[in-house]
Formats: sequence, C-alpha cells, structure tokens
Amino acid sequence: MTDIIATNQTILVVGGGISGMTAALEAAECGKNVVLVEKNPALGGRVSQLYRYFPKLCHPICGLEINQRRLKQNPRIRVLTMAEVTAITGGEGDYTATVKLAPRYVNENCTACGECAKAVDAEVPDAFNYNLGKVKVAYLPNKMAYPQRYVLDPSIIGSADADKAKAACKYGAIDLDMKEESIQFKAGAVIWATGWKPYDAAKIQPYGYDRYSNVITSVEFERLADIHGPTKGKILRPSDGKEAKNIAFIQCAGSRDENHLRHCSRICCMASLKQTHYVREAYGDAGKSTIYYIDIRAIDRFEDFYAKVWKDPNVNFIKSKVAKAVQDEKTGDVVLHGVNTEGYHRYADSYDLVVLAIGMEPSVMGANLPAEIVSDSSGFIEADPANHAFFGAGCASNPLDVNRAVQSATASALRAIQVVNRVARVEGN
Amino acid sequence: MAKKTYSFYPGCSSQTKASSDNYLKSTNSMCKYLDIELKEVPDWNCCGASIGYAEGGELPRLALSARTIALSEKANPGMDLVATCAACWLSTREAKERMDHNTQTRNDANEALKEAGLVYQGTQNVRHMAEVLVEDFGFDELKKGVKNPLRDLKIAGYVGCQTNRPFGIEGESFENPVYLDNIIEAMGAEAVPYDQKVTCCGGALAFSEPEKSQKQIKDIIESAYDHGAEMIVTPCPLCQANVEIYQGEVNKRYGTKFNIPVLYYSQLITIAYGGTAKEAALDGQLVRSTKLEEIASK
Amino acid sequence: MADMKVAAYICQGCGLGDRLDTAALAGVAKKEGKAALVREHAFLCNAEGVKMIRDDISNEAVTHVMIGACSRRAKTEAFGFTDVCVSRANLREGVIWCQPETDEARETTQEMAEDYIRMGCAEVKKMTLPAGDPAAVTERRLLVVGGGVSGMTAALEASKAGYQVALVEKSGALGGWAAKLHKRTPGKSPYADPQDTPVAEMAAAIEADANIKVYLDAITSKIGGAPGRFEVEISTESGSTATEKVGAIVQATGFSLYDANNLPELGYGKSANVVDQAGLEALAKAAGGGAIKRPSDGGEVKRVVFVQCAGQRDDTGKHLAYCSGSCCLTSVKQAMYFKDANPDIDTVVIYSDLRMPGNGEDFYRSGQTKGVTFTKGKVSGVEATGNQCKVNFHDVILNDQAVIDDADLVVLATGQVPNSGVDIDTKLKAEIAAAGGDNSLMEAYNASQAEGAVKPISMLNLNYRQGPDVPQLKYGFTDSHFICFPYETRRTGIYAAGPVRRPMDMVQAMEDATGAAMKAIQAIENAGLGRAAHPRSGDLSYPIFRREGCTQCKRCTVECPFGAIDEDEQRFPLFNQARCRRCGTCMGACPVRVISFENYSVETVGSQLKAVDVPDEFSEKPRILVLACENDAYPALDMAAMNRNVYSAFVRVIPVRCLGSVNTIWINDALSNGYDGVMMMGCKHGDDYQCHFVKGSELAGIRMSKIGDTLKNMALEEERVSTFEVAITDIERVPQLINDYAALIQKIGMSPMKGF
Amino acid sequence: MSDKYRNNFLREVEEKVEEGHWVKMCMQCGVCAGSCPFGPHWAHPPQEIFMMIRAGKREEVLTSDSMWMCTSCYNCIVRCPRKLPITHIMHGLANYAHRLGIVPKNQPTEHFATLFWNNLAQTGRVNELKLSLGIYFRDGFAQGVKNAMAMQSVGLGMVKAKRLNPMELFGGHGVKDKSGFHAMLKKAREIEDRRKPIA
Repeated sequence: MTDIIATNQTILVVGGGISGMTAALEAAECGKNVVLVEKNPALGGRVSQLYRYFPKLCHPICGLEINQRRLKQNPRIRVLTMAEVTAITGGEGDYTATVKLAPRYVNENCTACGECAKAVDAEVPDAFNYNLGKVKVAYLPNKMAYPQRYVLDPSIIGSADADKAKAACKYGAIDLDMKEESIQFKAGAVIWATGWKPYDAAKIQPYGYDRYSNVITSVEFERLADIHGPTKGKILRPSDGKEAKNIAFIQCAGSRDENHLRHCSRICCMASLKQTHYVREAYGDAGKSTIYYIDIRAIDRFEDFYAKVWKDPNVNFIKSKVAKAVQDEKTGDVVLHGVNTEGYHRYADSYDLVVLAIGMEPSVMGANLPAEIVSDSSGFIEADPANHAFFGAGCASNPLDVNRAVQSATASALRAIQVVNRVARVEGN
Repeated sequence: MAKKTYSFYPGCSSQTKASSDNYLKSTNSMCKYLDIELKEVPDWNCCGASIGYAEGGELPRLALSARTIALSEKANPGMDLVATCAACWLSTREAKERMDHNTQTRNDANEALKEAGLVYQGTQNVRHMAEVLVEDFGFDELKKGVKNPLRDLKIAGYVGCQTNRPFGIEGESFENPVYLDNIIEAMGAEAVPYDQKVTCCGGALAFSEPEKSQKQIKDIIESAYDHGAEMIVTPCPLCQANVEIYQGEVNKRYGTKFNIPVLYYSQLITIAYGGTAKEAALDGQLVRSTKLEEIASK
Repeated sequence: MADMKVAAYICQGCGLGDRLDTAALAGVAKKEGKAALVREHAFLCNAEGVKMIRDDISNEAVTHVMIGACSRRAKTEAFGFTDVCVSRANLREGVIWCQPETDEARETTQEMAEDYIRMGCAEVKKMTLPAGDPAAVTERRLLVVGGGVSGMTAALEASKAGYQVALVEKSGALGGWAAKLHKRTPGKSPYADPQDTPVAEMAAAIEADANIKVYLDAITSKIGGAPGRFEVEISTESGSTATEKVGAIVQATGFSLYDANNLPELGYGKSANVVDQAGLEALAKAAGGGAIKRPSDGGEVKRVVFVQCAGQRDDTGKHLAYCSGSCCLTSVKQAMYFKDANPDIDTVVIYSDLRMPGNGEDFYRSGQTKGVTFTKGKVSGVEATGNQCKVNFHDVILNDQAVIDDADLVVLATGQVPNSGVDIDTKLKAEIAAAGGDNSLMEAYNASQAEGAVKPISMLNLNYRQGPDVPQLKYGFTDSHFICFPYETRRTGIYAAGPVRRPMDMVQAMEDATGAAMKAIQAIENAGLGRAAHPRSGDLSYPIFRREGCTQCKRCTVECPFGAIDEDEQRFPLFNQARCRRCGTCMGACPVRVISFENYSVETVGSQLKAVDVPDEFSEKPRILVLACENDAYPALDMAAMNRNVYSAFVRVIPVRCLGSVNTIWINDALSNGYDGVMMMGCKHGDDYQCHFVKGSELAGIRMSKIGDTLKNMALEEERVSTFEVAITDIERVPQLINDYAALIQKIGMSPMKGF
Repeated sequence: MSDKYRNNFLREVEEKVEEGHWVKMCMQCGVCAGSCPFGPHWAHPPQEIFMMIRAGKREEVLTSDSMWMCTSCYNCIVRCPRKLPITHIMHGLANYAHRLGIVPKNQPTEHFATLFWNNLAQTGRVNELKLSLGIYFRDGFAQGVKNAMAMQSVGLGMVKAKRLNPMELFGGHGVKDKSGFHAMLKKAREIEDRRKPIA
C-alpha cells in the first residue's frame, strides 16, 4: 500500500506535464506540500514529445531538465506516476482524493541499467512516439524519463518475457505481483492540469487521415523531426519511407469548426510556422512548405517569427481552408483541392506529405471531475467561484502556448496557496 | 423477423413506366423477400426536388412535402414514412426538420395545407429505404436471406449525393460511406474501392448543363472501370438514370467506350434472394447486366 | 564544522563491477584520493547501500562523501545527503556506457574511471557544506508598482494569500487603462457581449482591504536592497515622501497606446472623426450607453470603419513591428457598442488576419451575429471629406481597390507600447565591450547621456549598479526570454506583470499578475531562508568575496547577469546574496580569483583537473578537458551514453554551473598541466540565447577570445582551446564533436607542456 | 454616396432570400468554393458571393449565373465550418433573382427549373415526357425536333425499358385532389409574397 502523508494544507496537482510540474514546483518552492499525480509512467507530458519550441526553436527537454532538477531536490513534492484521480469529494480546504495506481511491475530498486529490455523480445506500439514506432515490452518511456525507471507493459504478464525480464534484473527491481491499487488522501486545494489531447483527426473526413498514410498530424510530425523519434529526426513519410521534401500544412484541422472544435486552438499557426523550419533544417533549399490558412494567428512578438517565415522563398502561404485531400494510389503523393480565396484561384496541388495542424481538445473531457465543475462550451475549466478550491491550469483551462500555460499554472499555484494558507490560519499552524 | 410495415412514398420517377419503374418493381420484390409491407401514401405528390427552387420558392416547395407527410400521417398513422428516391427523401426530411424547428415555418405550412384540408403534425420519421435496410435489419440479417450469392461480381457502390449529404445514414461518413459496400458484400459480391463513390453526377443539371454534368458522369464511370468494376450500384434514381442513360452521349463527347450496367441495390438483393430477372426488373436496364441475368437464371 | 573526513564509495552495479577493476578504483581513492574510508558495494543506490553511507556519516563522523557510481543526474534523491558534502564520480554514463565493451578498450576505460575517482575525491575535499546566509531576513510585504487592473490583481491576490501590499499608482486614481474603457471584452462564457470592467469592484475591494496600502499620485523615487529587504522611497506629487520595507516587487506599469499622430496617412489629426481605440472608448463613455455622436459636428453616426493593425505588424521600420494581440477583440467589442445601440448602423472591420484565439472565436461569431461585417483588406489611406471620411483600401478577397467614401467614424486599432522605463542594456553592453577593450559602444552611450539628449524616465528608480530599471527584451517589453520560465527575471525578486511584459488583453493580464504575485511571494519566502531561486532552486551557497585581494576591476559588477552586485563607498563590490542566482559568472570574471562559493569554486574545479593523471607525450594518450554546462551539455553527454554513443576515452568531463563561471585560470592550469586540448560546451547565445544565466555562454566566448595571447606565450596552437554551442538534444552531435576534436588533437600532436 | 460596403444589400438578402440571414456568418475560408463539383464553372464561388453581398455588389450578384451552377450536392453544407446552409442560400439567391426578373437571358437552368415546377404544379406529379420535350423545344420547334432526334435513341431505349410512356403525352400520372393541391400552392405563394415582398 502506497502511503501518502497529506493534510488539508496539502495541494493536489493533477497532471505532470509542464503546467502541472510548474504548479507543483512553484507551490513547493513556496514551502507548501504537494502531491503530483501523473497518469503516464513519466512526467513531462505533451511538451516532452515536442522537438522544438516556437519562437526560439529551443528544445523543450532543456526546460524539463531544469524542472526535474528542481523536483529532485525538493522533498515537499510527492510524485505519483501511472496514477489517475478517480474521485474527489469534500469541499474547499477539505478535499479527499481517490487515486488509482496502475502497476508498473518495476520498483524503486530499478537503476535504469536496461538489462530487462535487452532480455525481452516482444514489442508494443510506442505511445511516446504516437505509435509511429515500437518499444520492447520492458522499456524506459524516454531518455529524459523521470522517474528514471523502466516499465513493464501489462501485456507481458504471464508471458515468457515476464520471467526473462525478472531473471535479467540483478537488483530485484521487477515485481510481477504488483497489483492495481486505489489510495485516498486529503488535500486543501486541487489544481487540475491535465492538459490537452490532439483532436481525433480521423473525424475530419475530407482530409482522409484514416484512409491516407501520408496525411499525418502536427504532433506526429514533431516526432518525425525529433532526434529521439522513430526516424531519428529524418522526415520520412509513412507510406514508403521516402524523404518528404514538399510538405503541406493544413491549419484549423478541427479548430474553428462547428463540426469539430468550436474554439481556435491558438498554437497551431505558430506550430506550423515552426515546422516549416524543420523542413528547411532537414533539406535546405530542397525543402518546400506550403501553409493553407484562414487567419495566421501569430500573436504579439510571435509576429517576428511569422515575418521571418513569410520572407522564406521556400514557404508558401495560401489563404484557404482545404476542401479535400486525395492520396494517389500509385505515387503515394497527396493532392489537395481547394480555392485560394485571395482573388479566387483554384488549386489541385500535390505534396509528398500533408501535416494537419491538429486542434487542442481539453483532456478535462471525460476525466473524473467533481460534478459541479464549471467549464466553457469547449470543455475548458473556467475560473469561477463555483469551482471553489478547484483550479484549472494550463491547457485544461484554455488553449494556450507553453509560455502562457506556465503563467496560468503559476497563477493557479497562488490560488491554491491562498486556500491552504487560510486552512493553516484556521488550524493555527 | 416479424413483418415490418412502412408508409411508402415512391415518388414521381418510381411510377409505372416512369424513369425508375425498375426501382419500384425491384423494391417491391425485395420487400416481399424481407417481409416488408409498404403502404403507399394515398395521393402523394411530387417533392419538388431541389431543382424546383427557381419558380417554386421556399414555402411552396415546403408545402409539397408537408402535404405528402400530412397524407401519410392521416392514412398510415404510427408508421415511419419511407422513400426510395433520394430527392424525395431529402426534400421531405428537410421540410420536416424546418417545420419541427421553426414554429413560423410550421404555421405557414399548415396555413397553406389547410387549403387542401390537411394538417402537418410531425408525428412520423422520414426515412430512406437504405436506412430501413441498414438500421432495421442490419447487414448480418440481410445476409441471412441470400440464396443465390452474387459470386465473382465486382461492383462499384455509388452512393452519390443526396442519400449521403447532408443527412446520410446515421454513423456514416460523408466522404467515405460504407453501407452500400457492406450491402454488396452481404449479397456475396465484391465491392471495389474507388475514389468517385460520393461524387455528384450532376443529375439536377443533366438537362440544362449537359456537357458539365456529363463530365461528372465520365469521371465516375472511368474510376469504376479503372478499379475493375463490372457494374455500378446505387440507391438514387437520379444517379441511376443519369449515369446509365448518358453513357452514349459521354462516349460521343469523350470518345470513350463506356457500357457499364447501373443498377439499384434493390435489384441486387432481389437476385441474391433468389428472385428472377423479371422480379428484379433487369429488363428495365438500358445497359443490360448479362452477368447478373446469368446468376438470376441459375 | 568538525574535521574533514572523506569517505569514498564505489558501486559495482549496472555492469561497473564487470567492466571496471573496482578494487583498483578503491585503491586510487585511498592512496591518491586520500579517502579515510573506502567501500565498494554491489548495489550502492539501494536501501541497504544508502544506509551504509548514512551509518558511516553518523557512526564514523564522515563529513565528505565521494560516490563513484552513476551520473549526478541519476539516483539524485538516493544520494541527496544534505548534511555532508557530496561529489559524484560519473563511472556509468561517463565511462562504461560511452566506451566500447571490448578488451582493447579495457585499459583506457579503466584509466578514465580512475581519473574520475581522483577528480571526485579532489573536488569533495575542496567543498564545504553551505551554511546558508546568516544575514538572511525577509519582509512579508510586497510592493506593487502600477494601479491598473494588473497591479490591482497582484495586490488583491497577494493579500488573499496573507501578505501585505504597498500599491503605488502615479495617477490620482486606481484603474489605469481599464478605467478609460466603457466596457471590456468578455472573459468568460458565453463570450457574447461586452462586459463591465472590474475596476470599480476591485478598487472597492482594495479600499476595504486592511492588508493593502495605496499611494496615489506617487512614484517610487528610489529602490534599494534585495529580495526580503527592499527599501523603497515613495514620493507623491504633493512632495511628501514615505519609505516602505518590502520583500519583493511586482512591476505592473502597463502600456501606452501607440501614438496615432504617427499615422497621418490614416487621417489621424486631419479629421476629428478619425480616432484611436482610446478615443472611441472616450466617446462611448461620454455617450453613456446612448448613441455615439460624430466628433466633428455631433452628427448622427451611420457607419463606422475599424482599421486593424494601424501602425502595427509594420515592415517598413516606421511603426510597431509586432502585433498587440488584443486589438481585434477590442474592435469587435467597440463595433458592438454601435450594433447593440442601433443595429442599423453599419460597422465594417477591415483586417489582415483576425486574431481572436481560444473562445475569442465565440466573440467573433457573436459580432457577426450582431451584423458586424468583416473585410480582409489593407487600408492604404483615410481622407477627411467634410464631416465624413473616405477610406481607401484593397479588398484582398474580391481583389478590388475599394473605397468607403462616407464613414462617419474611423477607428484606428493602434498597438500597445510598454511603459518599461530605461533600457539599461545599452549601457551594460557598452561596459562589457569596454571591459573587452572596445570603447565605441561606450562613447555612443555617453553621447546619449550628454546634456540635452532626451532621457527616458525610469519606472522603478532602482539604485542598482547596473541601472534603474529591469532589463528589457525586444521592443522594450520586460519579458522573460524563456518559454518554460516566463517569470525567470533578471532582477531577482522583481516581477513584471501585464502589458509591460508583453502586449495582452485583460484576461491574460489578470492571469499574469496573479502569477507574478506568486513569484514575488516565493521570492519573499526564499529570501527568508537564504535560498536561491530557479534554475538553482534551493541552493544555499552564495558568492564569498575576499576583499583584500580585490583590485576593483569591476568585471564582476558589470558582468553579473542579475545585477546582484553593487559597489560600496570604497568602490569594492557589494554582493547582495538574495539577488544572486548562483551562476558563478562573477567567479569566472574575477582575474584575481577572490570570489567563490562554498560548494563551487576555482578550487573545486581546479583541483579536479589537476588531479587527472596526464601520461607523458610519448604515451599517445592525449588528455582533453571538457568543461560542460550542467544544464544542457552534461545531460546531452548522459543521454548520448544511454544511447551507447561512444566517444574518445581521452576526455575528462567536468560539469560547470555555466560557462560564465569558467575562470581562465582553469584553462591555464589545464594547459600547463599538459592537457592537449580544452573543449568548452555551453548553451546557444545571441538573440535566441538558451543560456539559463542569460549571458554566461556569451561572456565565456568573449573571455576565451582573449586566451589566444596566453596560448602564444605557451607556444601552443590556438585550436587547443575551443568553445562549442551545445543543445541538450545533441546526443549524436556531442560525441561526434568530441571525436572530431580528439582527431584534430592527434593531428596537431601532443602538447609539449607535459611533465613540467 | 456609394452603396459599397454598406449593409443595405446584406440586409435585403437577409429579408428576402431563403436562409439569407446566414450570409454574415461566413468567415471566408473558401471550403465551399473548393468543394463544389461544378466549381470551375462558377464565375463567383459561394464564399466570394457572400463577400460581394457584404460589399454591396447587388447587380453583380443577382445577375450572375454562378448560383445557377448549384447541383444541390450539399458538399459545401457538410464541410462549412460555420454550418452555413450554402446550397439553400444559392437556391434562395437564384429564386430571388428569378422573381426580380434579372436573371441572364436564356439561363438554361432557370428555364429548366421553371419548366420543372410548372410541370409538377400542373398535376401534382412530374410528367417526365412533357418535361423532356419541354426542354428540347425551348428554342423553338425546329431546334426542338433536332434535339429530340438527337436524343431519340435514349428515348426509345427508355420506352423499350418500360421507363418512358409515350401515352404520358395525354394526361398521365397526377394527384387526385388537384383543386386542393392548387389551392395549397396558391396560398403558399401568397404567404411567401407576404413574408418576402418584392418591392
């Protein structure tokens, strides 16, 4: 039984992405006790799956390294991975959280030496790479994984691989008898930082994500460009592994569309502008990018980045919502059909690869929130007194870029601190 | 399965010796095998189709559908109103949606209906026969009735527009609906994948803009051929007529040698259920489907 | 502190026992490392191994622990002893995982490991346990500069957390920009209609809040001190002054609207009927919900044209290059002023891109529902025609040169210009250049300071050695450069909030102000404990300065990226620990090496590189010193090793806090001790710098550019000292860099300086 | 004083045209323009027409034959991110232009649509033979015979296939309650004119 020492002065942070880590760290570095709950085996969330950030083109794991170091040396934060909140009861200053812990089958003895992975044979789709590749059934979620500890895929249990893995571990780190457990603990305030998920691209039927292998999403494209990704950073298209040098980016894939997501996801324009840089980085002048857009939303100083990309002769902008994509059965190329609305020009343009700038759907949806939580028409948690000491942070509260998500998370930390400080005053300590 | 009864709206083209006479005949046969009773709406009228707009205007067109529904509600209470023609189904369902969602529209319609001594109540669902097959029977159920599987028959399922958009069959995609392919496969034939499944045949403008709509027809048939189809099957009389009738014209215009049979799902099912060529009204084709006729004669 | 007792622990786990002769390593620790206590362990990081160390600490009075196991980035919690000094010899990632598992490689691999043991022992002996700042104090009170919505939010949120606030507003009333608004854009569902501003409500709340003291018509005429102990002098218009002691500061000085007088081509100043967004708000306020009248003659307004991006997103260099992010929302809101009052009024918004992210889309839809029309176009000019205006524009959808010749009102959506005060970096840059012998920038700067030259007014009036305001980013915004760390500030304890940081709307400003208040409170708490803020959060060490050796060269005061060092009355550097971020740039800058940290000093690193066993020049075993930034290069090396990417066995890697902390003496020592080359790996610098200490890697570059003379004196090739920009993702590039460099060294040959 | 970029025409469309109140909701993404099977034949695709309406280009819109190119395939409707009923708006604009009598001369679809309606309005059901003959003879008798001959193979084929009945020429299908049917249509037209009067 995992024991959690938590009181009404503890802050519960749900979600271990950049928003959740930030909220937890800011509160803890203010002397508060925090329990950080993450459903994946490692912290980092969506941003750890990005290759570069706009507009600096720096690497997300750089900031992740700093946050992990802050975490490692801060005893006030208790991290629970492979954990999901199943219920939250009680009220402001006195919540009780129920958390389900999935078995990792690997205990803290693990040194991340990797012998278990060498020993096993079976592979499963690699969720970290959006299933673009495979991992062994005993795996380290990624090179930056924190906790730096291996995981056994549940499918291994009862198989020969399970025994191989156990035999390979010299340190008694593999525990095949681990069971799912459910724990309860107190918290004075809750920060909900469950982030976002890419909108289900298959639902955008005219673009044929479910029918055409060379139509992929922007998040998948990040993995293709990343040196830690399935193609080791080479931009190869799925159908035939050919180098994709002529790439189209379709904006508002799901966003700003009443058939899909009502809201604008804010980040997609900048993400595509950034990704044109990947194409240039990979292929120089041989790399061509075309962006199909309704409005380019490069807000505030991001405009500089847009202006820079705009000047790039290898990047073409077309004001048009693409009507339809068709993948040629023989060549594998994808033809986009539509009309450039600036002066009315029809096009039927062929590309090696088409990237859907996929919209943000709040992961709040479907989570086990206390019933009364107030959220907006898209499901983002609103700042509303009716939510009491339950605060949305980052992309659970709004479609935000990383910088704004971290601001939001920092703000949510203060809101939580206000509550636990009130509790402290009442409890007189 | 218990007998099913529906209020039936055949539509102008599905009348004796009208352009989809064969659709009517085969539908009746198909329903016989499926133990479906169709109670024709007495004195139903034309739906106005979508092309009626120029002279018709919004409310008169709506009144047409309102009248047919009202008659159905009166004569066949408690039943779903089922149409076989895509245009009939679409116009009628659209009219229903508008009257049900807008009180003024509904009142206006009823004010007009009053002149014919009728009233629209909105008590019936308006459905297409394909919906009945897919939803009230389902592919497994449809499969059960097959006595004469349509082996080695490569068919392009051509869904077209109006049975597919804007309503379509529940749960089907507008871009790649699969229900027709599933019916074809259920009958033992092979549904070939091709990229013109939901392309518009230009039917509404077949008369007024022949060269433009015949370009559509050409693309559809070409793709069907390219993907190895020996036959096209559709749920829409306008598509059927258009794609079948104008092949000669298309051949003249484009120097092609198209000669592909275009049939209704109801004809396929009738044959697969052991019906005769006559029951399936195969003689009603301009381009005869010898292969299907052979199977029928087995 | 008790006498030093060093214990060395050598792990045999993770293959160390198989790949290395750990007994020999233990011998090295004992003989050369002079460890009083040496233990090998099969699995050092497990509970039992850790307990063994713990017991030695309590039973054997061990004060210094050298752990020869995995990277300092692994098992950090297990080996995170806080009551003793700890050094980590990286035998796993640093040796066996980056070396080939072959018999031929065994010898060099073992040598590598032995050197790391020597280095670990040498380092730990030079460390002392940070005692914390005895002078640490804190004031649980914040200063908020600026009484707009951002400032009021910061004050109220801090108060709710139980902190006191002094709120300074230069005007006579609270509210700032928001007080000028008729209505605000909605901040909550359903995002359909303009809302009342929160000004009245917030001002009342502040009035009623005993924790908040408000100074109106006041400015901060002087701010000194540091987090936890800022001394603030507040001067009011009446001439009275007050002093406040606060622990931290939130700067919410807001923005000014870009001056529309710069836009005569858009008719501003030529017709009273051409207004900016502030002008329209004033008209709306005056109308008080009634019909807005035409300014020129009070006539009825029948049609209004909104011109987006007026003087913004400008590529001519004449106006603002950036987008202010909030103007689209504002124009839609203002169009609603008209539509809500009278739907028959035509309102046209001419835009190039509508930028209303998130649920701004709902507000856009709402505007359309109300009949606001939108035209994608570029306005070329606005002419006054009597009481109306003629708007010429290119309709890009219809590709028309279009004209609206009877607009009663034209609203120019001009942008936000931050009220950020003095740009101190011009001076800092000049001084850095001057320190490097280049005086041109300094001359330019002096010219700008000459009599008659217009000087910008400071917002804060800090009495910091490096200038009166917070350093600015591009376009004068006092933002953080870091995407992951928006509140990373270059003036610890001072946090910008609202439009002074970045152009933004009210919703974002309130969120930002809450976050800034959070960081201010955190700074207060850290100051009380003498703890560093991120990135070295929790570090209790701080620069210790040996006054007697100081030559008053000022490099430390000039180069500190965080303005932590002032000068005392005798011109000696005056360290403000609470401002310090522990990067060590001052230590690297000091030519006489009088600056150090208890756990990181010229000695801790110098002793390591001297501890390395350098074979003679005939051994064909060169030694290459790698000084790697602990934030990016070092993790990259670790991850390269996890990938089993092999690199030369001749390198010896020492992690440094920042290249900025690299003192040239280390280079000299390395070369004179016979190293054949020195590689310095730091973060990207320049506009998109990634150095976590802002200037560290850049400064290192500047310093190393001057190492050339030293090399000449030693008659060494200049390639023997090289700096590299390395990113944390360079897991394949870094090994390559090392191997290429090793090959280069092979080519130019062994250093002649060996064995002296 | 020009009407350009005034909302006059937009308002007119909102009042007089079927589903016209949707026009203002268009955000100019152009997905409709790209989705139309007859796209290449449109001088002005729907999204552009919506912009022209906002720009007050009344004559250009109403005398355009673009909206007469609509095949009622509903591609635009199902793809429009703002859920505009574009097909119906196109029909509405065509109908409005027709009522105003400013449709381009000999617009074939207008001619056919009118024939079609009159045909069905007569008996309550469409008489396909009369309808097709109506088309062939639109340009006078001689041309009509030519057209009919050209299509006679098809015609005969249809007759052979029992899908065309020469007897239709005399009477044919129809509703029984003709008077009620006609009264209903008359009333519907009345109400329509009341709601959307042509000035």
